[in-house]
Amino acid sequence: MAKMTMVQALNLALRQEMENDDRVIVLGEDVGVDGGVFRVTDGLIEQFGDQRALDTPLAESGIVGMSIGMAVYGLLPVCEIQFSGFSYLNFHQLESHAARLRWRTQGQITVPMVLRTPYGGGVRALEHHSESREVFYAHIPGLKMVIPSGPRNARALLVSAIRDPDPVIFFEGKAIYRAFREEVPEEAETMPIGKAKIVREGKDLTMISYGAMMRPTLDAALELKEKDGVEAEVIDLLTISPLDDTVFVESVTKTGRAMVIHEAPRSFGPGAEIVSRLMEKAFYYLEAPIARVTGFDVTIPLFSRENAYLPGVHRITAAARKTLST
Amino acid sequence: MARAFKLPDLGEGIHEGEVLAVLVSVGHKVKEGDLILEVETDKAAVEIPSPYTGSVKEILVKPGDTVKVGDVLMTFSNGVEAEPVEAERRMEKPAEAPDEKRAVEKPPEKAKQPVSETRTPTAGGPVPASPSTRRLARELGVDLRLITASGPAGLVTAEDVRAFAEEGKQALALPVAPEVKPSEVKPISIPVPSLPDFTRWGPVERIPVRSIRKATAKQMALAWSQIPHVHNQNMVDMTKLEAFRQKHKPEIEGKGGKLSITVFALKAVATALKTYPRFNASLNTETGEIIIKHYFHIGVAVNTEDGLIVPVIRDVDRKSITELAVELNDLVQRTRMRKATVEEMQGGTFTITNVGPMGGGFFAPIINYPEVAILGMGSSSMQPVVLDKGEKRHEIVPRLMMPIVLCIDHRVLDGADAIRFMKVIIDALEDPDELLMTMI
Amino acid sequence: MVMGELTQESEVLVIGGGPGGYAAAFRAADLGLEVTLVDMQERPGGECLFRGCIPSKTLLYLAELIRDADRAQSMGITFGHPQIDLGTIRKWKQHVIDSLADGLVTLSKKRGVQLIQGRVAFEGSDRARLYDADISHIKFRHAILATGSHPSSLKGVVFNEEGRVMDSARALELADIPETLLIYGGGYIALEMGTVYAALGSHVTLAVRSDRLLRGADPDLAAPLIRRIEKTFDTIYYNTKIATLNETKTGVDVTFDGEVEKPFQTFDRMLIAIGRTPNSKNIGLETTRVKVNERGFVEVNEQQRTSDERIYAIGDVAGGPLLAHKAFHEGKVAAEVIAGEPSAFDFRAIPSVVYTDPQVAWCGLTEEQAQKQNRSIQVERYPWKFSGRATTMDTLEGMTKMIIDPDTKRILGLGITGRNTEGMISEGVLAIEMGALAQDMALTIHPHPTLSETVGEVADIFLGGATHILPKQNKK
Amino acid sequence: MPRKKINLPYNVEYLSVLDEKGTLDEKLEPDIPEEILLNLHRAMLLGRRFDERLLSLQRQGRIGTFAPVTGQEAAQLGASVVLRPTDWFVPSFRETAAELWRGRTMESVILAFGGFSEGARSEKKLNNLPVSIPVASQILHAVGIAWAIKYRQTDDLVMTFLGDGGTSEGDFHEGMNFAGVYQAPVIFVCQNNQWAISVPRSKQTHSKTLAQKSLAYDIPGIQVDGNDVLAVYVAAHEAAQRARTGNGPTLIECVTYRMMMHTTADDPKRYRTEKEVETWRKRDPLSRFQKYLMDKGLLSDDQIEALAEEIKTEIQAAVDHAEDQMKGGVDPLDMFEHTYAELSQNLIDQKEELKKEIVAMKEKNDG
Repeated sequence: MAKMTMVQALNLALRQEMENDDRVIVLGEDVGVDGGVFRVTDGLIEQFGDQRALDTPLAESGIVGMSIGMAVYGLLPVCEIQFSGFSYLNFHQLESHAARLRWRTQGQITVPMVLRTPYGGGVRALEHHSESREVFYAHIPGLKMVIPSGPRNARALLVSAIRDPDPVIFFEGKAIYRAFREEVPEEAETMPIGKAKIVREGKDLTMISYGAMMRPTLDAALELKEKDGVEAEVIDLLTISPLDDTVFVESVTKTGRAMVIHEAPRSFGPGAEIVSRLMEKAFYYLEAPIARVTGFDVTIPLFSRENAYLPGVHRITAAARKTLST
Repeated sequence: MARAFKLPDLGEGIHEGEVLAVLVSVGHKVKEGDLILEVETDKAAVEIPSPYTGSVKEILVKPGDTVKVGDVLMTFSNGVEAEPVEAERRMEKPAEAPDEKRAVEKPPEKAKQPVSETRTPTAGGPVPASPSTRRLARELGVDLRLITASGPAGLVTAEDVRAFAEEGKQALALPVAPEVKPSEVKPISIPVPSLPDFTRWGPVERIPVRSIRKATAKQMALAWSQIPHVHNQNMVDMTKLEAFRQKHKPEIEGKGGKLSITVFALKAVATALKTYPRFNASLNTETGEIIIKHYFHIGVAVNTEDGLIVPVIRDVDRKSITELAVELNDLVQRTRMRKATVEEMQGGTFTITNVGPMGGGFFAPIINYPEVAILGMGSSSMQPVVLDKGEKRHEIVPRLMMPIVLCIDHRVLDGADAIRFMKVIIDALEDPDELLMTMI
Repeated sequence: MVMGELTQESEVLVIGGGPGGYAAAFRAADLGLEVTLVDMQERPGGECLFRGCIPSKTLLYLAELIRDADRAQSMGITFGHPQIDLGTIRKWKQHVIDSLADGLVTLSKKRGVQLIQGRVAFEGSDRARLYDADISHIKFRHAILATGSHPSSLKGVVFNEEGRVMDSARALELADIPETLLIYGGGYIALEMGTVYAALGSHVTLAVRSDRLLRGADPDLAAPLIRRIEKTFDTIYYNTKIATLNETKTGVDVTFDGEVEKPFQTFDRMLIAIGRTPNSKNIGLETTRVKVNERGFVEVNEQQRTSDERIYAIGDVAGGPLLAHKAFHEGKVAAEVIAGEPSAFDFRAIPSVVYTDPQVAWCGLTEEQAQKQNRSIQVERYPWKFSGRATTMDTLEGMTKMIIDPDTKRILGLGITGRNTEGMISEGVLAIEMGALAQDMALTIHPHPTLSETVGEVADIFLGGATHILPKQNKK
Repeated sequence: MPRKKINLPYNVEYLSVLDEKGTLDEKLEPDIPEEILLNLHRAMLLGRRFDERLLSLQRQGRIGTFAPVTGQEAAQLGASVVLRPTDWFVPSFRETAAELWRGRTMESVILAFGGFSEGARSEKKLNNLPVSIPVASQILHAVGIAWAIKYRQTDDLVMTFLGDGGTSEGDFHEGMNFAGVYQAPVIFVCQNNQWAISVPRSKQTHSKTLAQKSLAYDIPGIQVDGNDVLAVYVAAHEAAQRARTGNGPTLIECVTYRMMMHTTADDPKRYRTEKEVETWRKRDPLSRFQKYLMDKGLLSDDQIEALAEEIKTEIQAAVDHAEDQMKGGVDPLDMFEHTYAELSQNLIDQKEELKKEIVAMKEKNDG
């Protein structure tokens, strides 16, 4: 097994799926000759030609609308929206059609497409390049919303997304694109969409997070273990919608304490849904209020202030200690 | 060169000790083996012999000091050889002893001068040895310059290096294997609130918690937090056994023993342990295994002025009442005088604590981690007992009754086991003949 | 990257992909560490592979062929006058470089070493900035500095692509075969390049500041080489400096300051080979705790640690003999220390080889060094005129020299001049590392007839009984 | 630094074959097989009658809101006729007549407008997309399908429809642009019916024609009399040839008129004059086509009479059939179907929740 960054792992997933199935088409702005602005589609045009790694005009709605058409015809388009901050220009295509054609036609016409897009802060970017707006998509019936947290699960989930019969929105954390490397097996590997995962076992507290926030969350768990002897159980959601509540509900019935960490704004964020599920399904096991460590309900500041906005180890451990002492 | 003598690792779980007495003074000539220090550790007072022959250069401790394993206690001079670098490496913290400073500047640590100079042999040159031998020396932390070479024209061989490293180890009585720490599984730790200032309500005195007290505190807190305890009380009719005991007391005393109830209890427990081996076990939470021990070493809680100490009697099952009576008596005496050795404190598989002599009644002892059960005995007293005479005839008679408590680790054992186990003990104690049977 | 600054984390960051750098990277990877190797070139190899050892040895081999073809005449075989096709020579040289460089890329991939092309500058003891790369920062647990060195120049002289004043790298590109070439410097690079150009037909003039060539090697070892050079080169000026230097379209005007009858001369091209300067500037070392000495070399200890606990330095930038094989070993040491192994750069003999004709090779203690340290030694020499093999090859100018400790009889140094000494010297290196006695060498059977016999026989001389030379007492 | 005109070799054609009275310009008469001509006529008549019937059903409250097509039969059918079954048909929401031509059943139309999602089910094998209500958003799907067709190297094509209002949407322009860049085999049929609800064509864009919008993307554009089925046919036929031979997309502007309201929920009197409607009624595509066919001796009044009867019963059958289904009622739990290929646990739970609710209600009503 070779160690890879998330960028390389995603590239491997695309490459292998394209090799296995000529219905897989990668399209978007700069995905061809340039190999994608983050190099995720690097080398695909050389290997598969400009019809499989398709450079499109600069029009998000066009890219997604066209992908819908391709999928309707029977291809498996994987389109890239250069930054999730620009995906609002294609929002109606997702909401009005990608998410609905299966329903509208009573299952006759389906849209097996993937929309890949980088999200999240922490890379000192300009405005519109640091948002974390997964709830927009998670809120739409008919779409699936997936956010990997590292090279290995990113590769496996992207393969699953490409093979999924429904449209999948696939968020890639810019901050972890190249931050660290993991062993990624050469042979194709998949991961079920809609299944959360316990990445660290513990008995004292349940920490629920996903995507780029998994790193500070795990670091915090480590610090809690070292400094306070607290055994936190850490859960990686991996899929935001459909949300798998079985894992964190079961965990909380064991620990009695829970916290949610995400960089999206707090109000109406994923945390709100997670907390509600816990209220519905684990209320009587709770020993303390559920903490939410999230972005604030403001536009994410430009990068001189973004570190204060993004949940960090300190904010997470502080909230954890508060929860533990109630 | 001076040689530092550090507090050696005295075995299982001992990290520090309190210096009771310094038996030598500076300039004092000592031979290897001469006693030089008396140190009280968590488990016992130990007399420490000198590892060297030479004269005492400095004494860095005084009675009352708390010293940690690895701390330098005194240094000896005899100018022959210095201890291997290995020893320096093992320092918990660089102590202030002068030779430690030198150690920090040993070659491997020293910054290189412009290579052209350092790498050409200087007069006398480097110690001749093959690259692999030099690597081995680094692995074992041996300074080649200290080795007497066996090879041609002073060539140091791999064998020379190994031999030297061995001596070094022995000289320092350093453990080859790392010590086994009790697994530190913490419970949900809610930060311990700091204490209020008690002087606000009146005068107070502060006594440092040390050695035995500290050890007991740690051991008990660990046991109590880790082991879900279940207590089973019962009464034993000691009337027959007490008669038996009084009858044989003198002859045992003749043999230098003391025929206490505990002696019989030892025997009874050994029998029960053989019948129900699960009581003679430990739980390994990491591997999720129950470790059953095929030896029966039973600890007996002894109350000393310094606190509670639990010396262990080995192979109780293979010893006669008389032997036990003698051994227990001797062990208790020595323990009270703090003369019992560390080894005699270790390896117990079950513990008996008898508060009877002090007039204790029912009580709930804490299991001696990592054991899984403990037997507590109270003081016997005459009590009215209803005897069943058959044909619905009952009779109230005075009998000598003793309260006993068996505490078990519910992770390993259940109440049912406890009751069966107690049954064996009760039967044995109530019927001396039965007990004697087990001795043959 | 069009937007934002991506940071990558790495257990071991190796800066510089030369022999030291890639040796360190590979060893670290083999020890299970996660390694990122950054170099300004697309492929590993560094100066040695692209602009040093490898290309120069490729050309020196051709020079050797030319000379052998010429020598053959006196032995009865006559080849025509060599036809030199610079284009093909350059292609061949490039082919050699490519095949080796591609090999290194494959080795990196297979080992999971991540190769990044870019320029690195430290921003502290745990992070570095990358320029001209896809990621902008690397956060590292350990860094191995292997940035190497570059050819030194004269005040005010800048080497540029088309210039007629060249450094060794430029000279190896063989832009043309200058009618006249001035080489300034007396080290092995100067001598090797001179040998190449002379063989290709240039008229080579050599100017050197000191009164001798090849300092570092004992004079008696250098002598045969110098005798040869005096034939193949036009002139050699000792104790001579360059006073003025003026590059024109047609040539280089030089005024010499020293033992020169014509102080003002013009040459088609000039090669400056007066040493190398460590690459320790403009890499942000000031943001770390790394100490650099007055000569620009990074200070390290036996474990290649700098004064910054996270940062190690190896190869040229860490000082010592600027040799690839020394860098190899330092690289491995650094990697092993990082992996927690008790390694140290602990060597008794680092071999030096000058690939001229004749070749000069030496290791361990030299006679001169012993004198400086006024250390008592015994020196034995074996002139090759007594060697059967040397005679068959008509290379009688050669000589094998052994430095021995008179008390312990231990071999302290070995020096050889002649043909194929590059292969022979290793026996001396092993002997010294093993702490072998002269007797060990003498009692070791050497194949006959070979040049390596001379190493055994020089030890015999020391013991008083070489087969092909009369014992001392019988002399005079 | 010159400043000069760039001469783009470009112009917008206008085509009309039959005049308002239905008199033919022989030079331009296309050669269409009789059979097709008659089928086309039947489809136009069916479209007209079905529209009328839907309106009456709506007015009686038997179905919900719908968008009438009357007046635009020539525009949408004249174009659709050139399609093969393997071609793709991507409608907007005012192509009912063309949808029927493409194989959609009248029942399904009635069901859809009757509020039954079953009505929107469009059989995959028909290669039709369902109506797309967000204006112009379907155009991009057509381009995507067309790209895929090209990728698969068949000579099929895609025909998509929009209105004059649609040309103001971004998706229209992105679609035209993508199609131009990829030379995708797609035909954009713009039914310029003069009104986007209450906004007249003149306020929709400053351009003289809608066809000229194609100039920006350098694809052929043509304006035709959208009430002249032959003109529409000719333009569509040429466009189809172009697409099938790898020569890319075409924009066809069919100048026509929305004779009825925007939807049955709308009252045109608020924004347009009866007079304007009258002038367009004179240009009715159906009667013009019928005159042409009669002149050619392919059709007689009696035949039209008979055909009308036939169609009437056909429609009645569909209405009865659809209404039976609707009376049958629905199972609300079906709403959970077809959101995803498989129900997530969350949806299973919610479905269960609704089921309990329904049962409870029943018991309440029964008890």
